[in-house]
Amino acid sequence: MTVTVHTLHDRISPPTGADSSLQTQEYLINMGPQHPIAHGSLRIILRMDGETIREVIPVPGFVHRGLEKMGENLTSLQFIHLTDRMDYLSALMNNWAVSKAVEKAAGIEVTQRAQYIRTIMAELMRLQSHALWWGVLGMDLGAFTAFLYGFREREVIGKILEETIGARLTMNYIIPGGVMSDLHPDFVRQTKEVLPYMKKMIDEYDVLLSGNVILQERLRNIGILSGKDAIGYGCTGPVLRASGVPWDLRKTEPYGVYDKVDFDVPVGSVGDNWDRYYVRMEEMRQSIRIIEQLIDNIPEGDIQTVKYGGRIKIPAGTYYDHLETARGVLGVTLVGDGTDKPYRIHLRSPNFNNLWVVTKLAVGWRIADIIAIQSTLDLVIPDIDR
Amino acid sequence: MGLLDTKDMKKGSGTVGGVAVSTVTVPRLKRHDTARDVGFSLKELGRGMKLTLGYFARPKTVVTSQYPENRDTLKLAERFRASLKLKYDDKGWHNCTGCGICERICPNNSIILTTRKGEVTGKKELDRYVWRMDSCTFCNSCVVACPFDALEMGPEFENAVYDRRLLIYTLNRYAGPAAKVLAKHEPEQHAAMMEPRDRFGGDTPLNGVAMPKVEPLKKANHNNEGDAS
Amino acid sequence: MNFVHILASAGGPGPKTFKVLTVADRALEAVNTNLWMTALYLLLAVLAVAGLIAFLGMSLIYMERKVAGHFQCRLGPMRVGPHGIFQTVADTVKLLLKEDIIPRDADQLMHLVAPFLSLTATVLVLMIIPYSPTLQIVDLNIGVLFVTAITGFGVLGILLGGWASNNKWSLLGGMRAGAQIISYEISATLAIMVMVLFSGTLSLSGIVQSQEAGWWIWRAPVVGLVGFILFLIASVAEINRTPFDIPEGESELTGGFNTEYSGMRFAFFFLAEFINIFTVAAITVTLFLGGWMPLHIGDFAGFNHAMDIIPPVAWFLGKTFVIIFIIMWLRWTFPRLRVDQLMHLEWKIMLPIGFANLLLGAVLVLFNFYFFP
Amino acid sequence: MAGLTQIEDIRRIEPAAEERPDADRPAVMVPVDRLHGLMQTLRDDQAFAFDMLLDHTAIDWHTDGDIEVIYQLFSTLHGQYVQVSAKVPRDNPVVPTVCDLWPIAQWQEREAYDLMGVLYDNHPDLRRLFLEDDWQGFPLRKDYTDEDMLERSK
Repeated sequence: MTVTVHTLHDRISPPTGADSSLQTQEYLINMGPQHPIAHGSLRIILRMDGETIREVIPVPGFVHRGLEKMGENLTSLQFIHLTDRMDYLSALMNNWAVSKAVEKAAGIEVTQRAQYIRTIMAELMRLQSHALWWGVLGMDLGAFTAFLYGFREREVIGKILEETIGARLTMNYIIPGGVMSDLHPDFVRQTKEVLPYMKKMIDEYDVLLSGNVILQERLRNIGILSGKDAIGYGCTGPVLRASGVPWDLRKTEPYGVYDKVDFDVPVGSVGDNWDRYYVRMEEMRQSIRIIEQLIDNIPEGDIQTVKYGGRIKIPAGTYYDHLETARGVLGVTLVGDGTDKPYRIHLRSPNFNNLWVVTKLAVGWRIADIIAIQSTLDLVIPDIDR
Repeated sequence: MGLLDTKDMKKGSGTVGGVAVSTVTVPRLKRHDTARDVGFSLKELGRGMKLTLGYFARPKTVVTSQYPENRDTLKLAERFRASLKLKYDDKGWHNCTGCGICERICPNNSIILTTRKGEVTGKKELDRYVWRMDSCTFCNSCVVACPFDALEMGPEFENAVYDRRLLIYTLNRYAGPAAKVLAKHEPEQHAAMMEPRDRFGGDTPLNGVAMPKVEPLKKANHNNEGDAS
Repeated sequence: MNFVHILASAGGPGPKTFKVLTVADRALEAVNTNLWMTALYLLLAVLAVAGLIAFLGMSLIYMERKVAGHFQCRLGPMRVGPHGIFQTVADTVKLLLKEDIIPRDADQLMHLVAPFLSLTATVLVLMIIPYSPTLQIVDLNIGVLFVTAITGFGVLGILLGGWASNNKWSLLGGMRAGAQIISYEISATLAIMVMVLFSGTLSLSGIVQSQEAGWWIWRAPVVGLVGFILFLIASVAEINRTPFDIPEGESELTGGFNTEYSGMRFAFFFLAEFINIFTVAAITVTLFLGGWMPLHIGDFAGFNHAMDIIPPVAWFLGKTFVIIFIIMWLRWTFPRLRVDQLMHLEWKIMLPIGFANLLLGAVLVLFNFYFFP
Repeated sequence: MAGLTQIEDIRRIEPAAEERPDADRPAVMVPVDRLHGLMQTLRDDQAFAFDMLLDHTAIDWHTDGDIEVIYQLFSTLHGQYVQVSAKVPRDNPVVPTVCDLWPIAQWQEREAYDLMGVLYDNHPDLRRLFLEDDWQGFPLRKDYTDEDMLERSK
């Protein structure tokens, strides 16, 4: 049995439709890897007919760093700091996902205090991530001011995280057995101050962009993704929920202390760009709600149950665990062989699985619409490539 | 209000995977085929313009910080991770015993420890604590892992240099035993136990290849006094 | 005096009467007496326009950056000179020193010519704008026609630049620009036509003088205001600025028609864009806001007298910069439209309104129905 | 309606399936020639209704000379998980594609091909995903070497 392997060159066959002079000719255009829409380095080859997209061929791999190979040669403790560099906007959730898988494999218990801290931090991170996403969406659609407003709010939350964690982007904070450092004495006060501010700012976002008829026309009824397709294409997170499937691991399989809080899962009804947009806006409000319920109830106790310098042995076996990052389900497949280094570690990154639906969504729309579609899919390129 | 009513959220519940989930359905936009809705849209455009003009008119809302000028008032978070330091007590002694846990836990071999046999104590003690900032990711693992609380991360972030070899630091000011051991010995023995080390001295390993000796930047900054920044 | 009356008489006749004397007139007078004077006048005119371009380029780019900065809670340029006022100078020097790259398969000549074409078209308009009664280079009796013709000409540079770059993004940008500018030209011209109807002249200076009794924006009942808004929107679209910047669209077309330009020739496109902002603002002011006419309100003699002290050129520049600020304000607030939505806006919304406005204007002129005689 | 994910239920429709040891969730291992049929049933049978392919990857058991492909399935109807795996020889790792069942498999399989060298039969567009088309070797295999690879000093 032989299996044919193609190359990109085969894939991009010569444009068709050139036989008659009266027919328009399809052409290929290279969007990226240096295109402003690829927030990172993602190459997308478009087969176009005038301004209309006929085919989308994403070519990722420009930021491929072989994280999984590195993971095989590092202990699980060491590997965690690499996960910051996947989806850098939800670095803490990435840390948490790997820690959670390791804890599950090695049977490590986590104290309540650590769980509270993890949950609050993760929600702050989600808030921060969505604030930036909102700004970037504005920039992609031409409203540059929104970009800087989004960054402004990201900075405010970043300051709080920085006080406790000591880093702004690559946090490496959540580790197997707990968290790396205890909360900063000012953390609770600052967080309480920032939550009403964020609420006010999200209302401002609604005034500046959501209420803007130009933006509404750019998003409404464009790139409609049905719930069935979203599931088939492996979409998770806000993309899936915008299509009406309320699958949120925070609800269905509560981890951390999500079972102790009351929040709603925002879902869309149509699955177009607008639903994806507004699901994230509403998620920000729900995140604030979650933090408000937790911030006063952080119990006292230890933050770490295993000695950091020690070896965490992963028993032989295959473990899969996942959680909800700002962009969807991050799954970790961990294959242990009894040593402290995983035999194989595989990361199911949410962006990798959310990307490919663009090959279906963008076809038939204009070149300006693929920008909007990509923005509402909220892709972070290093997470695709890993 | 306009075409979007942000309060128009339908609370409901959905089921996924056999679990009931309380949901909130995000608002859809109203169609704008009536003249009234066009008016609403224009009003919303006006509200957006009012918002940006509001920020324009209030210079207090500017968030830019003028970085090199505000150096004196710039206050970074005390936990900010920008440079690795050995902790020194008021006598100038560090806590490092040269056990090598930090070296082992470092994910990218940024810490290289050499130890020697102490002449006075006859036990293993720190010779050189080499920290390679050029490959460090500031993951904080070494600080957390250190069982003797000998390391800390500092917020001194202005470390840019023209030659990356200058980013290889020797962190210990002296080769010798930790503060605990020094305290057990008589003060007159200390001088014999401690051999000064400077920041850039000696050969430094770089991917297995010996580095040429790097001259210190300035004579005044020769040793580690105030040079950890 | 009720409110309508005040409004109607705003900008009423001042005590001064302005005598229009253009540079071209003076040069022509001097032909019979002293030919050197003619040459001097012409040289002065050229230098003045060149100086104006340089001044406008610098000041508008600086203004854009500062305005954008403060809209976005930033400071804008702060480094070069106090509050960064020499930032534009530094950037010009940088652009001059930059390597001038021509893509290998580009149409060399066209690639070279395009930015100059774009700039020339805008500069020509600067010539006929009445800055003040005595400060105008030439007062063409078909001034309005000239303006519409020349601004339509400007698209040629963009189209050529997009086509000659041999880059698909540039080509898309160029084609978009062509479609967009030709479409919006219609709305702009329709709005101008209303004002021509009201003032009864094609000369820009004549249009300004016809507003001695009141600015057309409120003196022409309703049609003036509608025409003003139509013209403003169409002009913003014509000069490719957000929310109509689809030919450039840096987040979708990576810069559109000027993707392949670098160095000074990019600067020419850039300069042309900013001079364009000034020219459309100046034309808007000339047509609707009384040009260099000071603001007068009814019978408030004291107020009117105080207004007269301010020189006409200051009035003109003040009004122009207010319009420029509005254009910038739009840019830093709104997202960009999609190309088909842009066409929809023009052909299905603005064009019918424009025609209706023109018809209404014609009826009003026919029955001599002004808010102020 | 509760879903069926007990190993016995899968054994009933696919007798060749064995329970995969050491897994933390219901896991079966099937011979590779029965893989596609089982996956088809798991997706289409409403008693299982595994409509989402959460993850797919491969593990290189180089000492055994095998490559194991692992599929993580999730049912949004029943909320059940199952892990299906199959072993193929390392020197000719041909696996039937499942991208006719779940569209996302097309790219997840391409990733597994790119990094592990698993060949997918009937895959419509099998080519490298991250690496260049002319890349030699498959980096995630345990015996992969590259002259630029750096080893940790210990």
